[in-house]
Amino acid sequence: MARWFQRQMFRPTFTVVAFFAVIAIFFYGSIGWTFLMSLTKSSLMPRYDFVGFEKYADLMDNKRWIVSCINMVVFGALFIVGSLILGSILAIFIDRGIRFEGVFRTIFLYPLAISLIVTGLGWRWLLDPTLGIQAMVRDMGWENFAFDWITEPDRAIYTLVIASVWRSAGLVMIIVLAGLRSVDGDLWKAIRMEKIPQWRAYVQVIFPGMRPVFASCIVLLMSEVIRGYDLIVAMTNGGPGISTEMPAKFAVDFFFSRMNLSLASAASILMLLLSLLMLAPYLYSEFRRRD
Amino acid sequence: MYNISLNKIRKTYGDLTILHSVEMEITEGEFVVILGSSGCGKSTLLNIVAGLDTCDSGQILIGDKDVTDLEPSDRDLSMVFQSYALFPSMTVRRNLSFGMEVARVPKAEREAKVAKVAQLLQIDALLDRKPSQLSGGQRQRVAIGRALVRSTGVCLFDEPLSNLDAKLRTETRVELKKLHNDLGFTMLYVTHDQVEAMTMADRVAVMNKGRVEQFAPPQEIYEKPANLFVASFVGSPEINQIAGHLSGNGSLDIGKTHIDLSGYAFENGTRPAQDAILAVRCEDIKIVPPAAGHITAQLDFVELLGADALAWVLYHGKRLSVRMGVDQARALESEVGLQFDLTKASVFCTKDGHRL
Amino acid sequence: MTAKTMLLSCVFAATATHSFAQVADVQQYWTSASESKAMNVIADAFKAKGGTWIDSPSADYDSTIAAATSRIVGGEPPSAVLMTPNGAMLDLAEGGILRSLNDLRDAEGWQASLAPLIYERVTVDDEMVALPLGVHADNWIWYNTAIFDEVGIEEPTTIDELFAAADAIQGAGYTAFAVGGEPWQELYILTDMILSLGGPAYWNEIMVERDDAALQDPLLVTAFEYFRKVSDYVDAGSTGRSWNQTTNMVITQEAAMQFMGDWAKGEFLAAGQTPGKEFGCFLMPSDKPAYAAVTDVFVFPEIDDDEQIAGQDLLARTVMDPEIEVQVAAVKGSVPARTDVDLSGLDICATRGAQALATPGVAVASTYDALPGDLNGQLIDMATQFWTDPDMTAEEGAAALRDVLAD
Amino acid sequence: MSSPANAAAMPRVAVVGMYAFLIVSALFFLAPFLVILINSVKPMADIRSGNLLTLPSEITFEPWRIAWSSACTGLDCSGIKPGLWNSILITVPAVVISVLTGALNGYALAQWRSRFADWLMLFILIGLFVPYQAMLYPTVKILSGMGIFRSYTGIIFVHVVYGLPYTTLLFRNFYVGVPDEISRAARMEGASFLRTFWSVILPISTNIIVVVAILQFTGIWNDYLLGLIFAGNDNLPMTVQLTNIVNNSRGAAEPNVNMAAALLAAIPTLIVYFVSGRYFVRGIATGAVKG
Repeated sequence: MARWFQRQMFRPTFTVVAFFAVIAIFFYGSIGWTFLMSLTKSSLMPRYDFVGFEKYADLMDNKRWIVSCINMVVFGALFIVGSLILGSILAIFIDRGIRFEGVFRTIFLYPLAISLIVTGLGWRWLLDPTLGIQAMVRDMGWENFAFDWITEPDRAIYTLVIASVWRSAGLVMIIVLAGLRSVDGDLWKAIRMEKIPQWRAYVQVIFPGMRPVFASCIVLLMSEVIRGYDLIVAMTNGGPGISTEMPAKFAVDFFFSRMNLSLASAASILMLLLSLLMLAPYLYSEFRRRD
Repeated sequence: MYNISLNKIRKTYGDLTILHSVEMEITEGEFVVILGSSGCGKSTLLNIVAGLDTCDSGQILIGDKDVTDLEPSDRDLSMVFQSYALFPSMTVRRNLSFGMEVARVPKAEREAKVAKVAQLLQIDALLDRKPSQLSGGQRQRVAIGRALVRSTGVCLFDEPLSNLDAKLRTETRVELKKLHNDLGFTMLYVTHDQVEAMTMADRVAVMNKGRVEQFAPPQEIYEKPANLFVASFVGSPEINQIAGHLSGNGSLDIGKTHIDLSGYAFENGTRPAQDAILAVRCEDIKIVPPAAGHITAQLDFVELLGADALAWVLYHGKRLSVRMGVDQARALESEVGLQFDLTKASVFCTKDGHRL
Repeated sequence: MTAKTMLLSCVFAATATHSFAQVADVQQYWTSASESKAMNVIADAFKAKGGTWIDSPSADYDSTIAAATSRIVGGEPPSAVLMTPNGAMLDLAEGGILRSLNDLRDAEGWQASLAPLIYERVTVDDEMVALPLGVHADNWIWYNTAIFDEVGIEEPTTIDELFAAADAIQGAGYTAFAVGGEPWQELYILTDMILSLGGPAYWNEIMVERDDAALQDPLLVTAFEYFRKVSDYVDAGSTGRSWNQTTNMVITQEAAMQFMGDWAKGEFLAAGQTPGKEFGCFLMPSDKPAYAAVTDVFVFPEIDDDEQIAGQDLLARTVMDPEIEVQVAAVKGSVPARTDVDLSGLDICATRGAQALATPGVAVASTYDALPGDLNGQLIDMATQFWTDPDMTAEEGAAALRDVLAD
Repeated sequence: MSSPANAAAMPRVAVVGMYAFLIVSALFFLAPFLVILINSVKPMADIRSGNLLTLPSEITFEPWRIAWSSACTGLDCSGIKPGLWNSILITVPAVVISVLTGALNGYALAQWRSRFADWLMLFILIGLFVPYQAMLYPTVKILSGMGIFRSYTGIIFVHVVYGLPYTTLLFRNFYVGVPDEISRAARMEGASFLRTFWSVILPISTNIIVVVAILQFTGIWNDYLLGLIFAGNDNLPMTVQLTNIVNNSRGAAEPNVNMAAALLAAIPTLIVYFVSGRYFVRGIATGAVKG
């Protein structure tokens, strides 16, 4: 026994077990409790009067929830693709040894530093047709210029995409930049010898070799999509109508201001399942790679 | 006492067996090289000896003490890694003394030992540098120094020279051997490079697929390989192989050609009729006029190597190599006879490759 | 000091001789300048009476509820929580989490001095569980007097006059109705129409009793038609605009009118305007006038710390002090919940409100106060859906409303 | 980075195009910041007149003064000043502990050889997707059971635990790239797992530590809800005051003060970005993203 203990001093097992316990208790304890709550009809305070899966059925009948989920998929796809593209392009340019690299890098990164409550307001003003860009352009003489997406139920979600890409592209840029800088120099020499056009080199040679880098980006961005809340509240608060509602906002609203703990819990559980579903391709490739 | 004995070491990962019951007896002060290609299990075996990996069954004795369940640091051994594994954040001095620091050796003693080893390896001037400020060769020395500083008596090496360029490798090889002679440590050295094995080892263990194929002094490994694997693994160019049927009258039949093997010393003196392979090193073949030798072959091409030359000939579609003087190689005809020195040749069973 | 308050002070002095310090940890969200001033009126009086006030402010109702319920769950409840007498309060009361104030009520005679509607709102199963700090109404219309004068119109007294006025204003080149883009603002417009058409009695049938027959009334379809009609007068920047930016349009003479609760008054005051002068106010015009009350209350969670219980007692008496009620109302722009107080210090809008609240049968609970659970939220969802989807007919709107409210 | 391998001579047009794109992107990234900055130095009269994108008629630092020391945040009207020290007191230790635990856990996971290792990674990865609002009540329960609900210890603990999946993943991905031989060498020298971590591994993790520290600093500094609920009255962070200023729903709004308050609150994070942006890039470049 003493020897076993002594040997464990040299192994990570104790540490792994300790952290596992913390994560199990806090995260999975919470998931378990949330699941329990989703089976009750708790309103504001937790109550333990179980009604089975009634709340899940309610959720499926709730138009706002359905819209939220659809929005999340649309938003998520555009946001992830947009952030990856813009972030990659910026990374490519910065990687070319441009002047003022530090200045540009800082500009592209700072959105991460400022509270979303306020940057959301800044964006809302910019996009407000009577106050922001549209008004400014019209004042300059283009009377017919229109940029009023934020006021249109069908397009408001794109404004969220714009602001979210604005916030996350810098992070993608940094991560991709890091990937680019670890590309083997000989590969570039070979590309130049073969006279492959630069854009094709990136699209067909360099980026495919950086798959794990992009996978990391996608996972990080996905967790933003699933948990995205602050920016929506600050920019559109779900509107116009319910056209920019998202599941996380749905859950938070129903936890507190709507006093529907059970429904919010059901929503949280479904969000988790949804995120597992979104993660599945990544996990699949990850597990397969290891085997 | 620092002899090492490995008893029936077995290791599996899932369905994959890495080591099949490996046995080895290493006497004190011996320099043993474990030779094998990647994936043969040699590094796993070394890690098991070091205590960095566990075995599923078996027993490791160091100096007659059972260390199978002991931590590496309790096994009285030290190790040099392939990538050197110097602690990047520490100076050379601290790299050397860290182990003693952990073991709470008094400071004065630590310094004395570090100084001694540094002098031995001529790295005194580097003591206050960080590993990133050292060249590859210097790092190598520091890594060896770290292993020596605790002066245990058993030293393990995991391909320590593979990251050096050819010139440095040759130099370090010589130094290591000298160090071994001076210190008299027991050394267990893993490599895939047969030159290192041949030049440094007292004994070489050739490993293949988790088994020790042969454990013998290097010259014996080269001259009397225990099986076809060892024969073809050791030596460059690869040993020439001629497949045929061993008939009861002691000749190897290749179609209509019969090679008389009476000059060959069979193991146990017996030679049952069976399919067999005659293996001959390139330097044990003499060029003779066509039809005058054991076989006749077509010249394919000639490689001039400076000191000598290799002639590549085709025999029944197979390429054989013959070593000879440069002048002789230049004068070769397109058809040549080959005469084998059968006293130095080997004959293996085609079925399982064992030496006949 | 009146004789009565002197007497009360003696009572307080007596309580103060208890060995307990009186501590109140108050979870509240009055953080803007005027709100803060109002809360300070209460806090100063509380401290003057020997209490120790621990302030636990947060930004809005949601985070206050989140913090308060977390604290209750965690076994460290605040002594008092600022909220409204809505479903959340009902839920807390039914959970046995709120202290009953019946002892204080009976000792102080609070039932008689409160407006009946308000007393009804703060009482659950005959237990008084909350105390009102002040009353707002959400069916006010605020207007720019300069525009009214320029166009030559008076405060409308019927719903048709309202739209006639709006047409005249549009004709003069102003935005008639300033509407913001927050969904709850949209719901207010709808409920204004329902209140105007149906009056208090009908309101209570559909919102409080949620009577099926009343919900079938074609009146609702008309209300939705009017609701839709308002959108014809709205400017392009409406979406997402906060209510106070919207109020700003009236202040700056960009728009003539805004449907908004009386907290909007604070914006006009902050811009240096005076009620009755640069801006005016009237309750949603109707032949059956109504006052849709939104009440601010303190609830007092059950607590077992003697100092905090004493603090709750003291805070309760402070809040219900008539003078404090008037002062809070004056600072915050609300109306006192007590009907037995001196209204002479209030401005013209507050006076109108106080009169409406005191008139029997006029005051009703707004949707926010009246509806249990998240029904108010569902109404907001429904209203904003209708508002932003021009293809939805008034009949469909009425049906959607019925779906939310019908049991 | 002086001369990247891919720095093939670009046609002049392409160079101009590249800089044009970078400058346009920089404007896109700066726009909301400029809106916030400009409006933070405008008098209310300018803002009431609806010109949010125009330059101020006069520059006034009054909003900054109000935001710093006299805006109402509850009973008190002393701006965001009182919370600054609390924010520092919470953020600094929380970041330090968070980095240490994340590193230890990440290292343990990278070292842990077991067929459950991948499943454990998945287990932790899912933690990234749990909406933290759903964890509030269970966390409250656990912390109150531990006797640290609404306390200084409590808020730091919550930040560390909630950040654990994120920090663990970043560190683990970094440590997977650190040659295993270093750990083995330390073990040969007799160093225990913790000793190896502390003396050998941690000192070579500077870059990834900078990355994680910056991300955690930003997250913890900008946190509002956790601070409100778990910090207790004496330790409320600055964001509570900021949000109380920005988000009061029914008071008279003063956007210029809001903007100034937001910028004031963002100064520490901005400083952190400016100072360590260089390391940030390097840190990510050395492997935070592998895997």
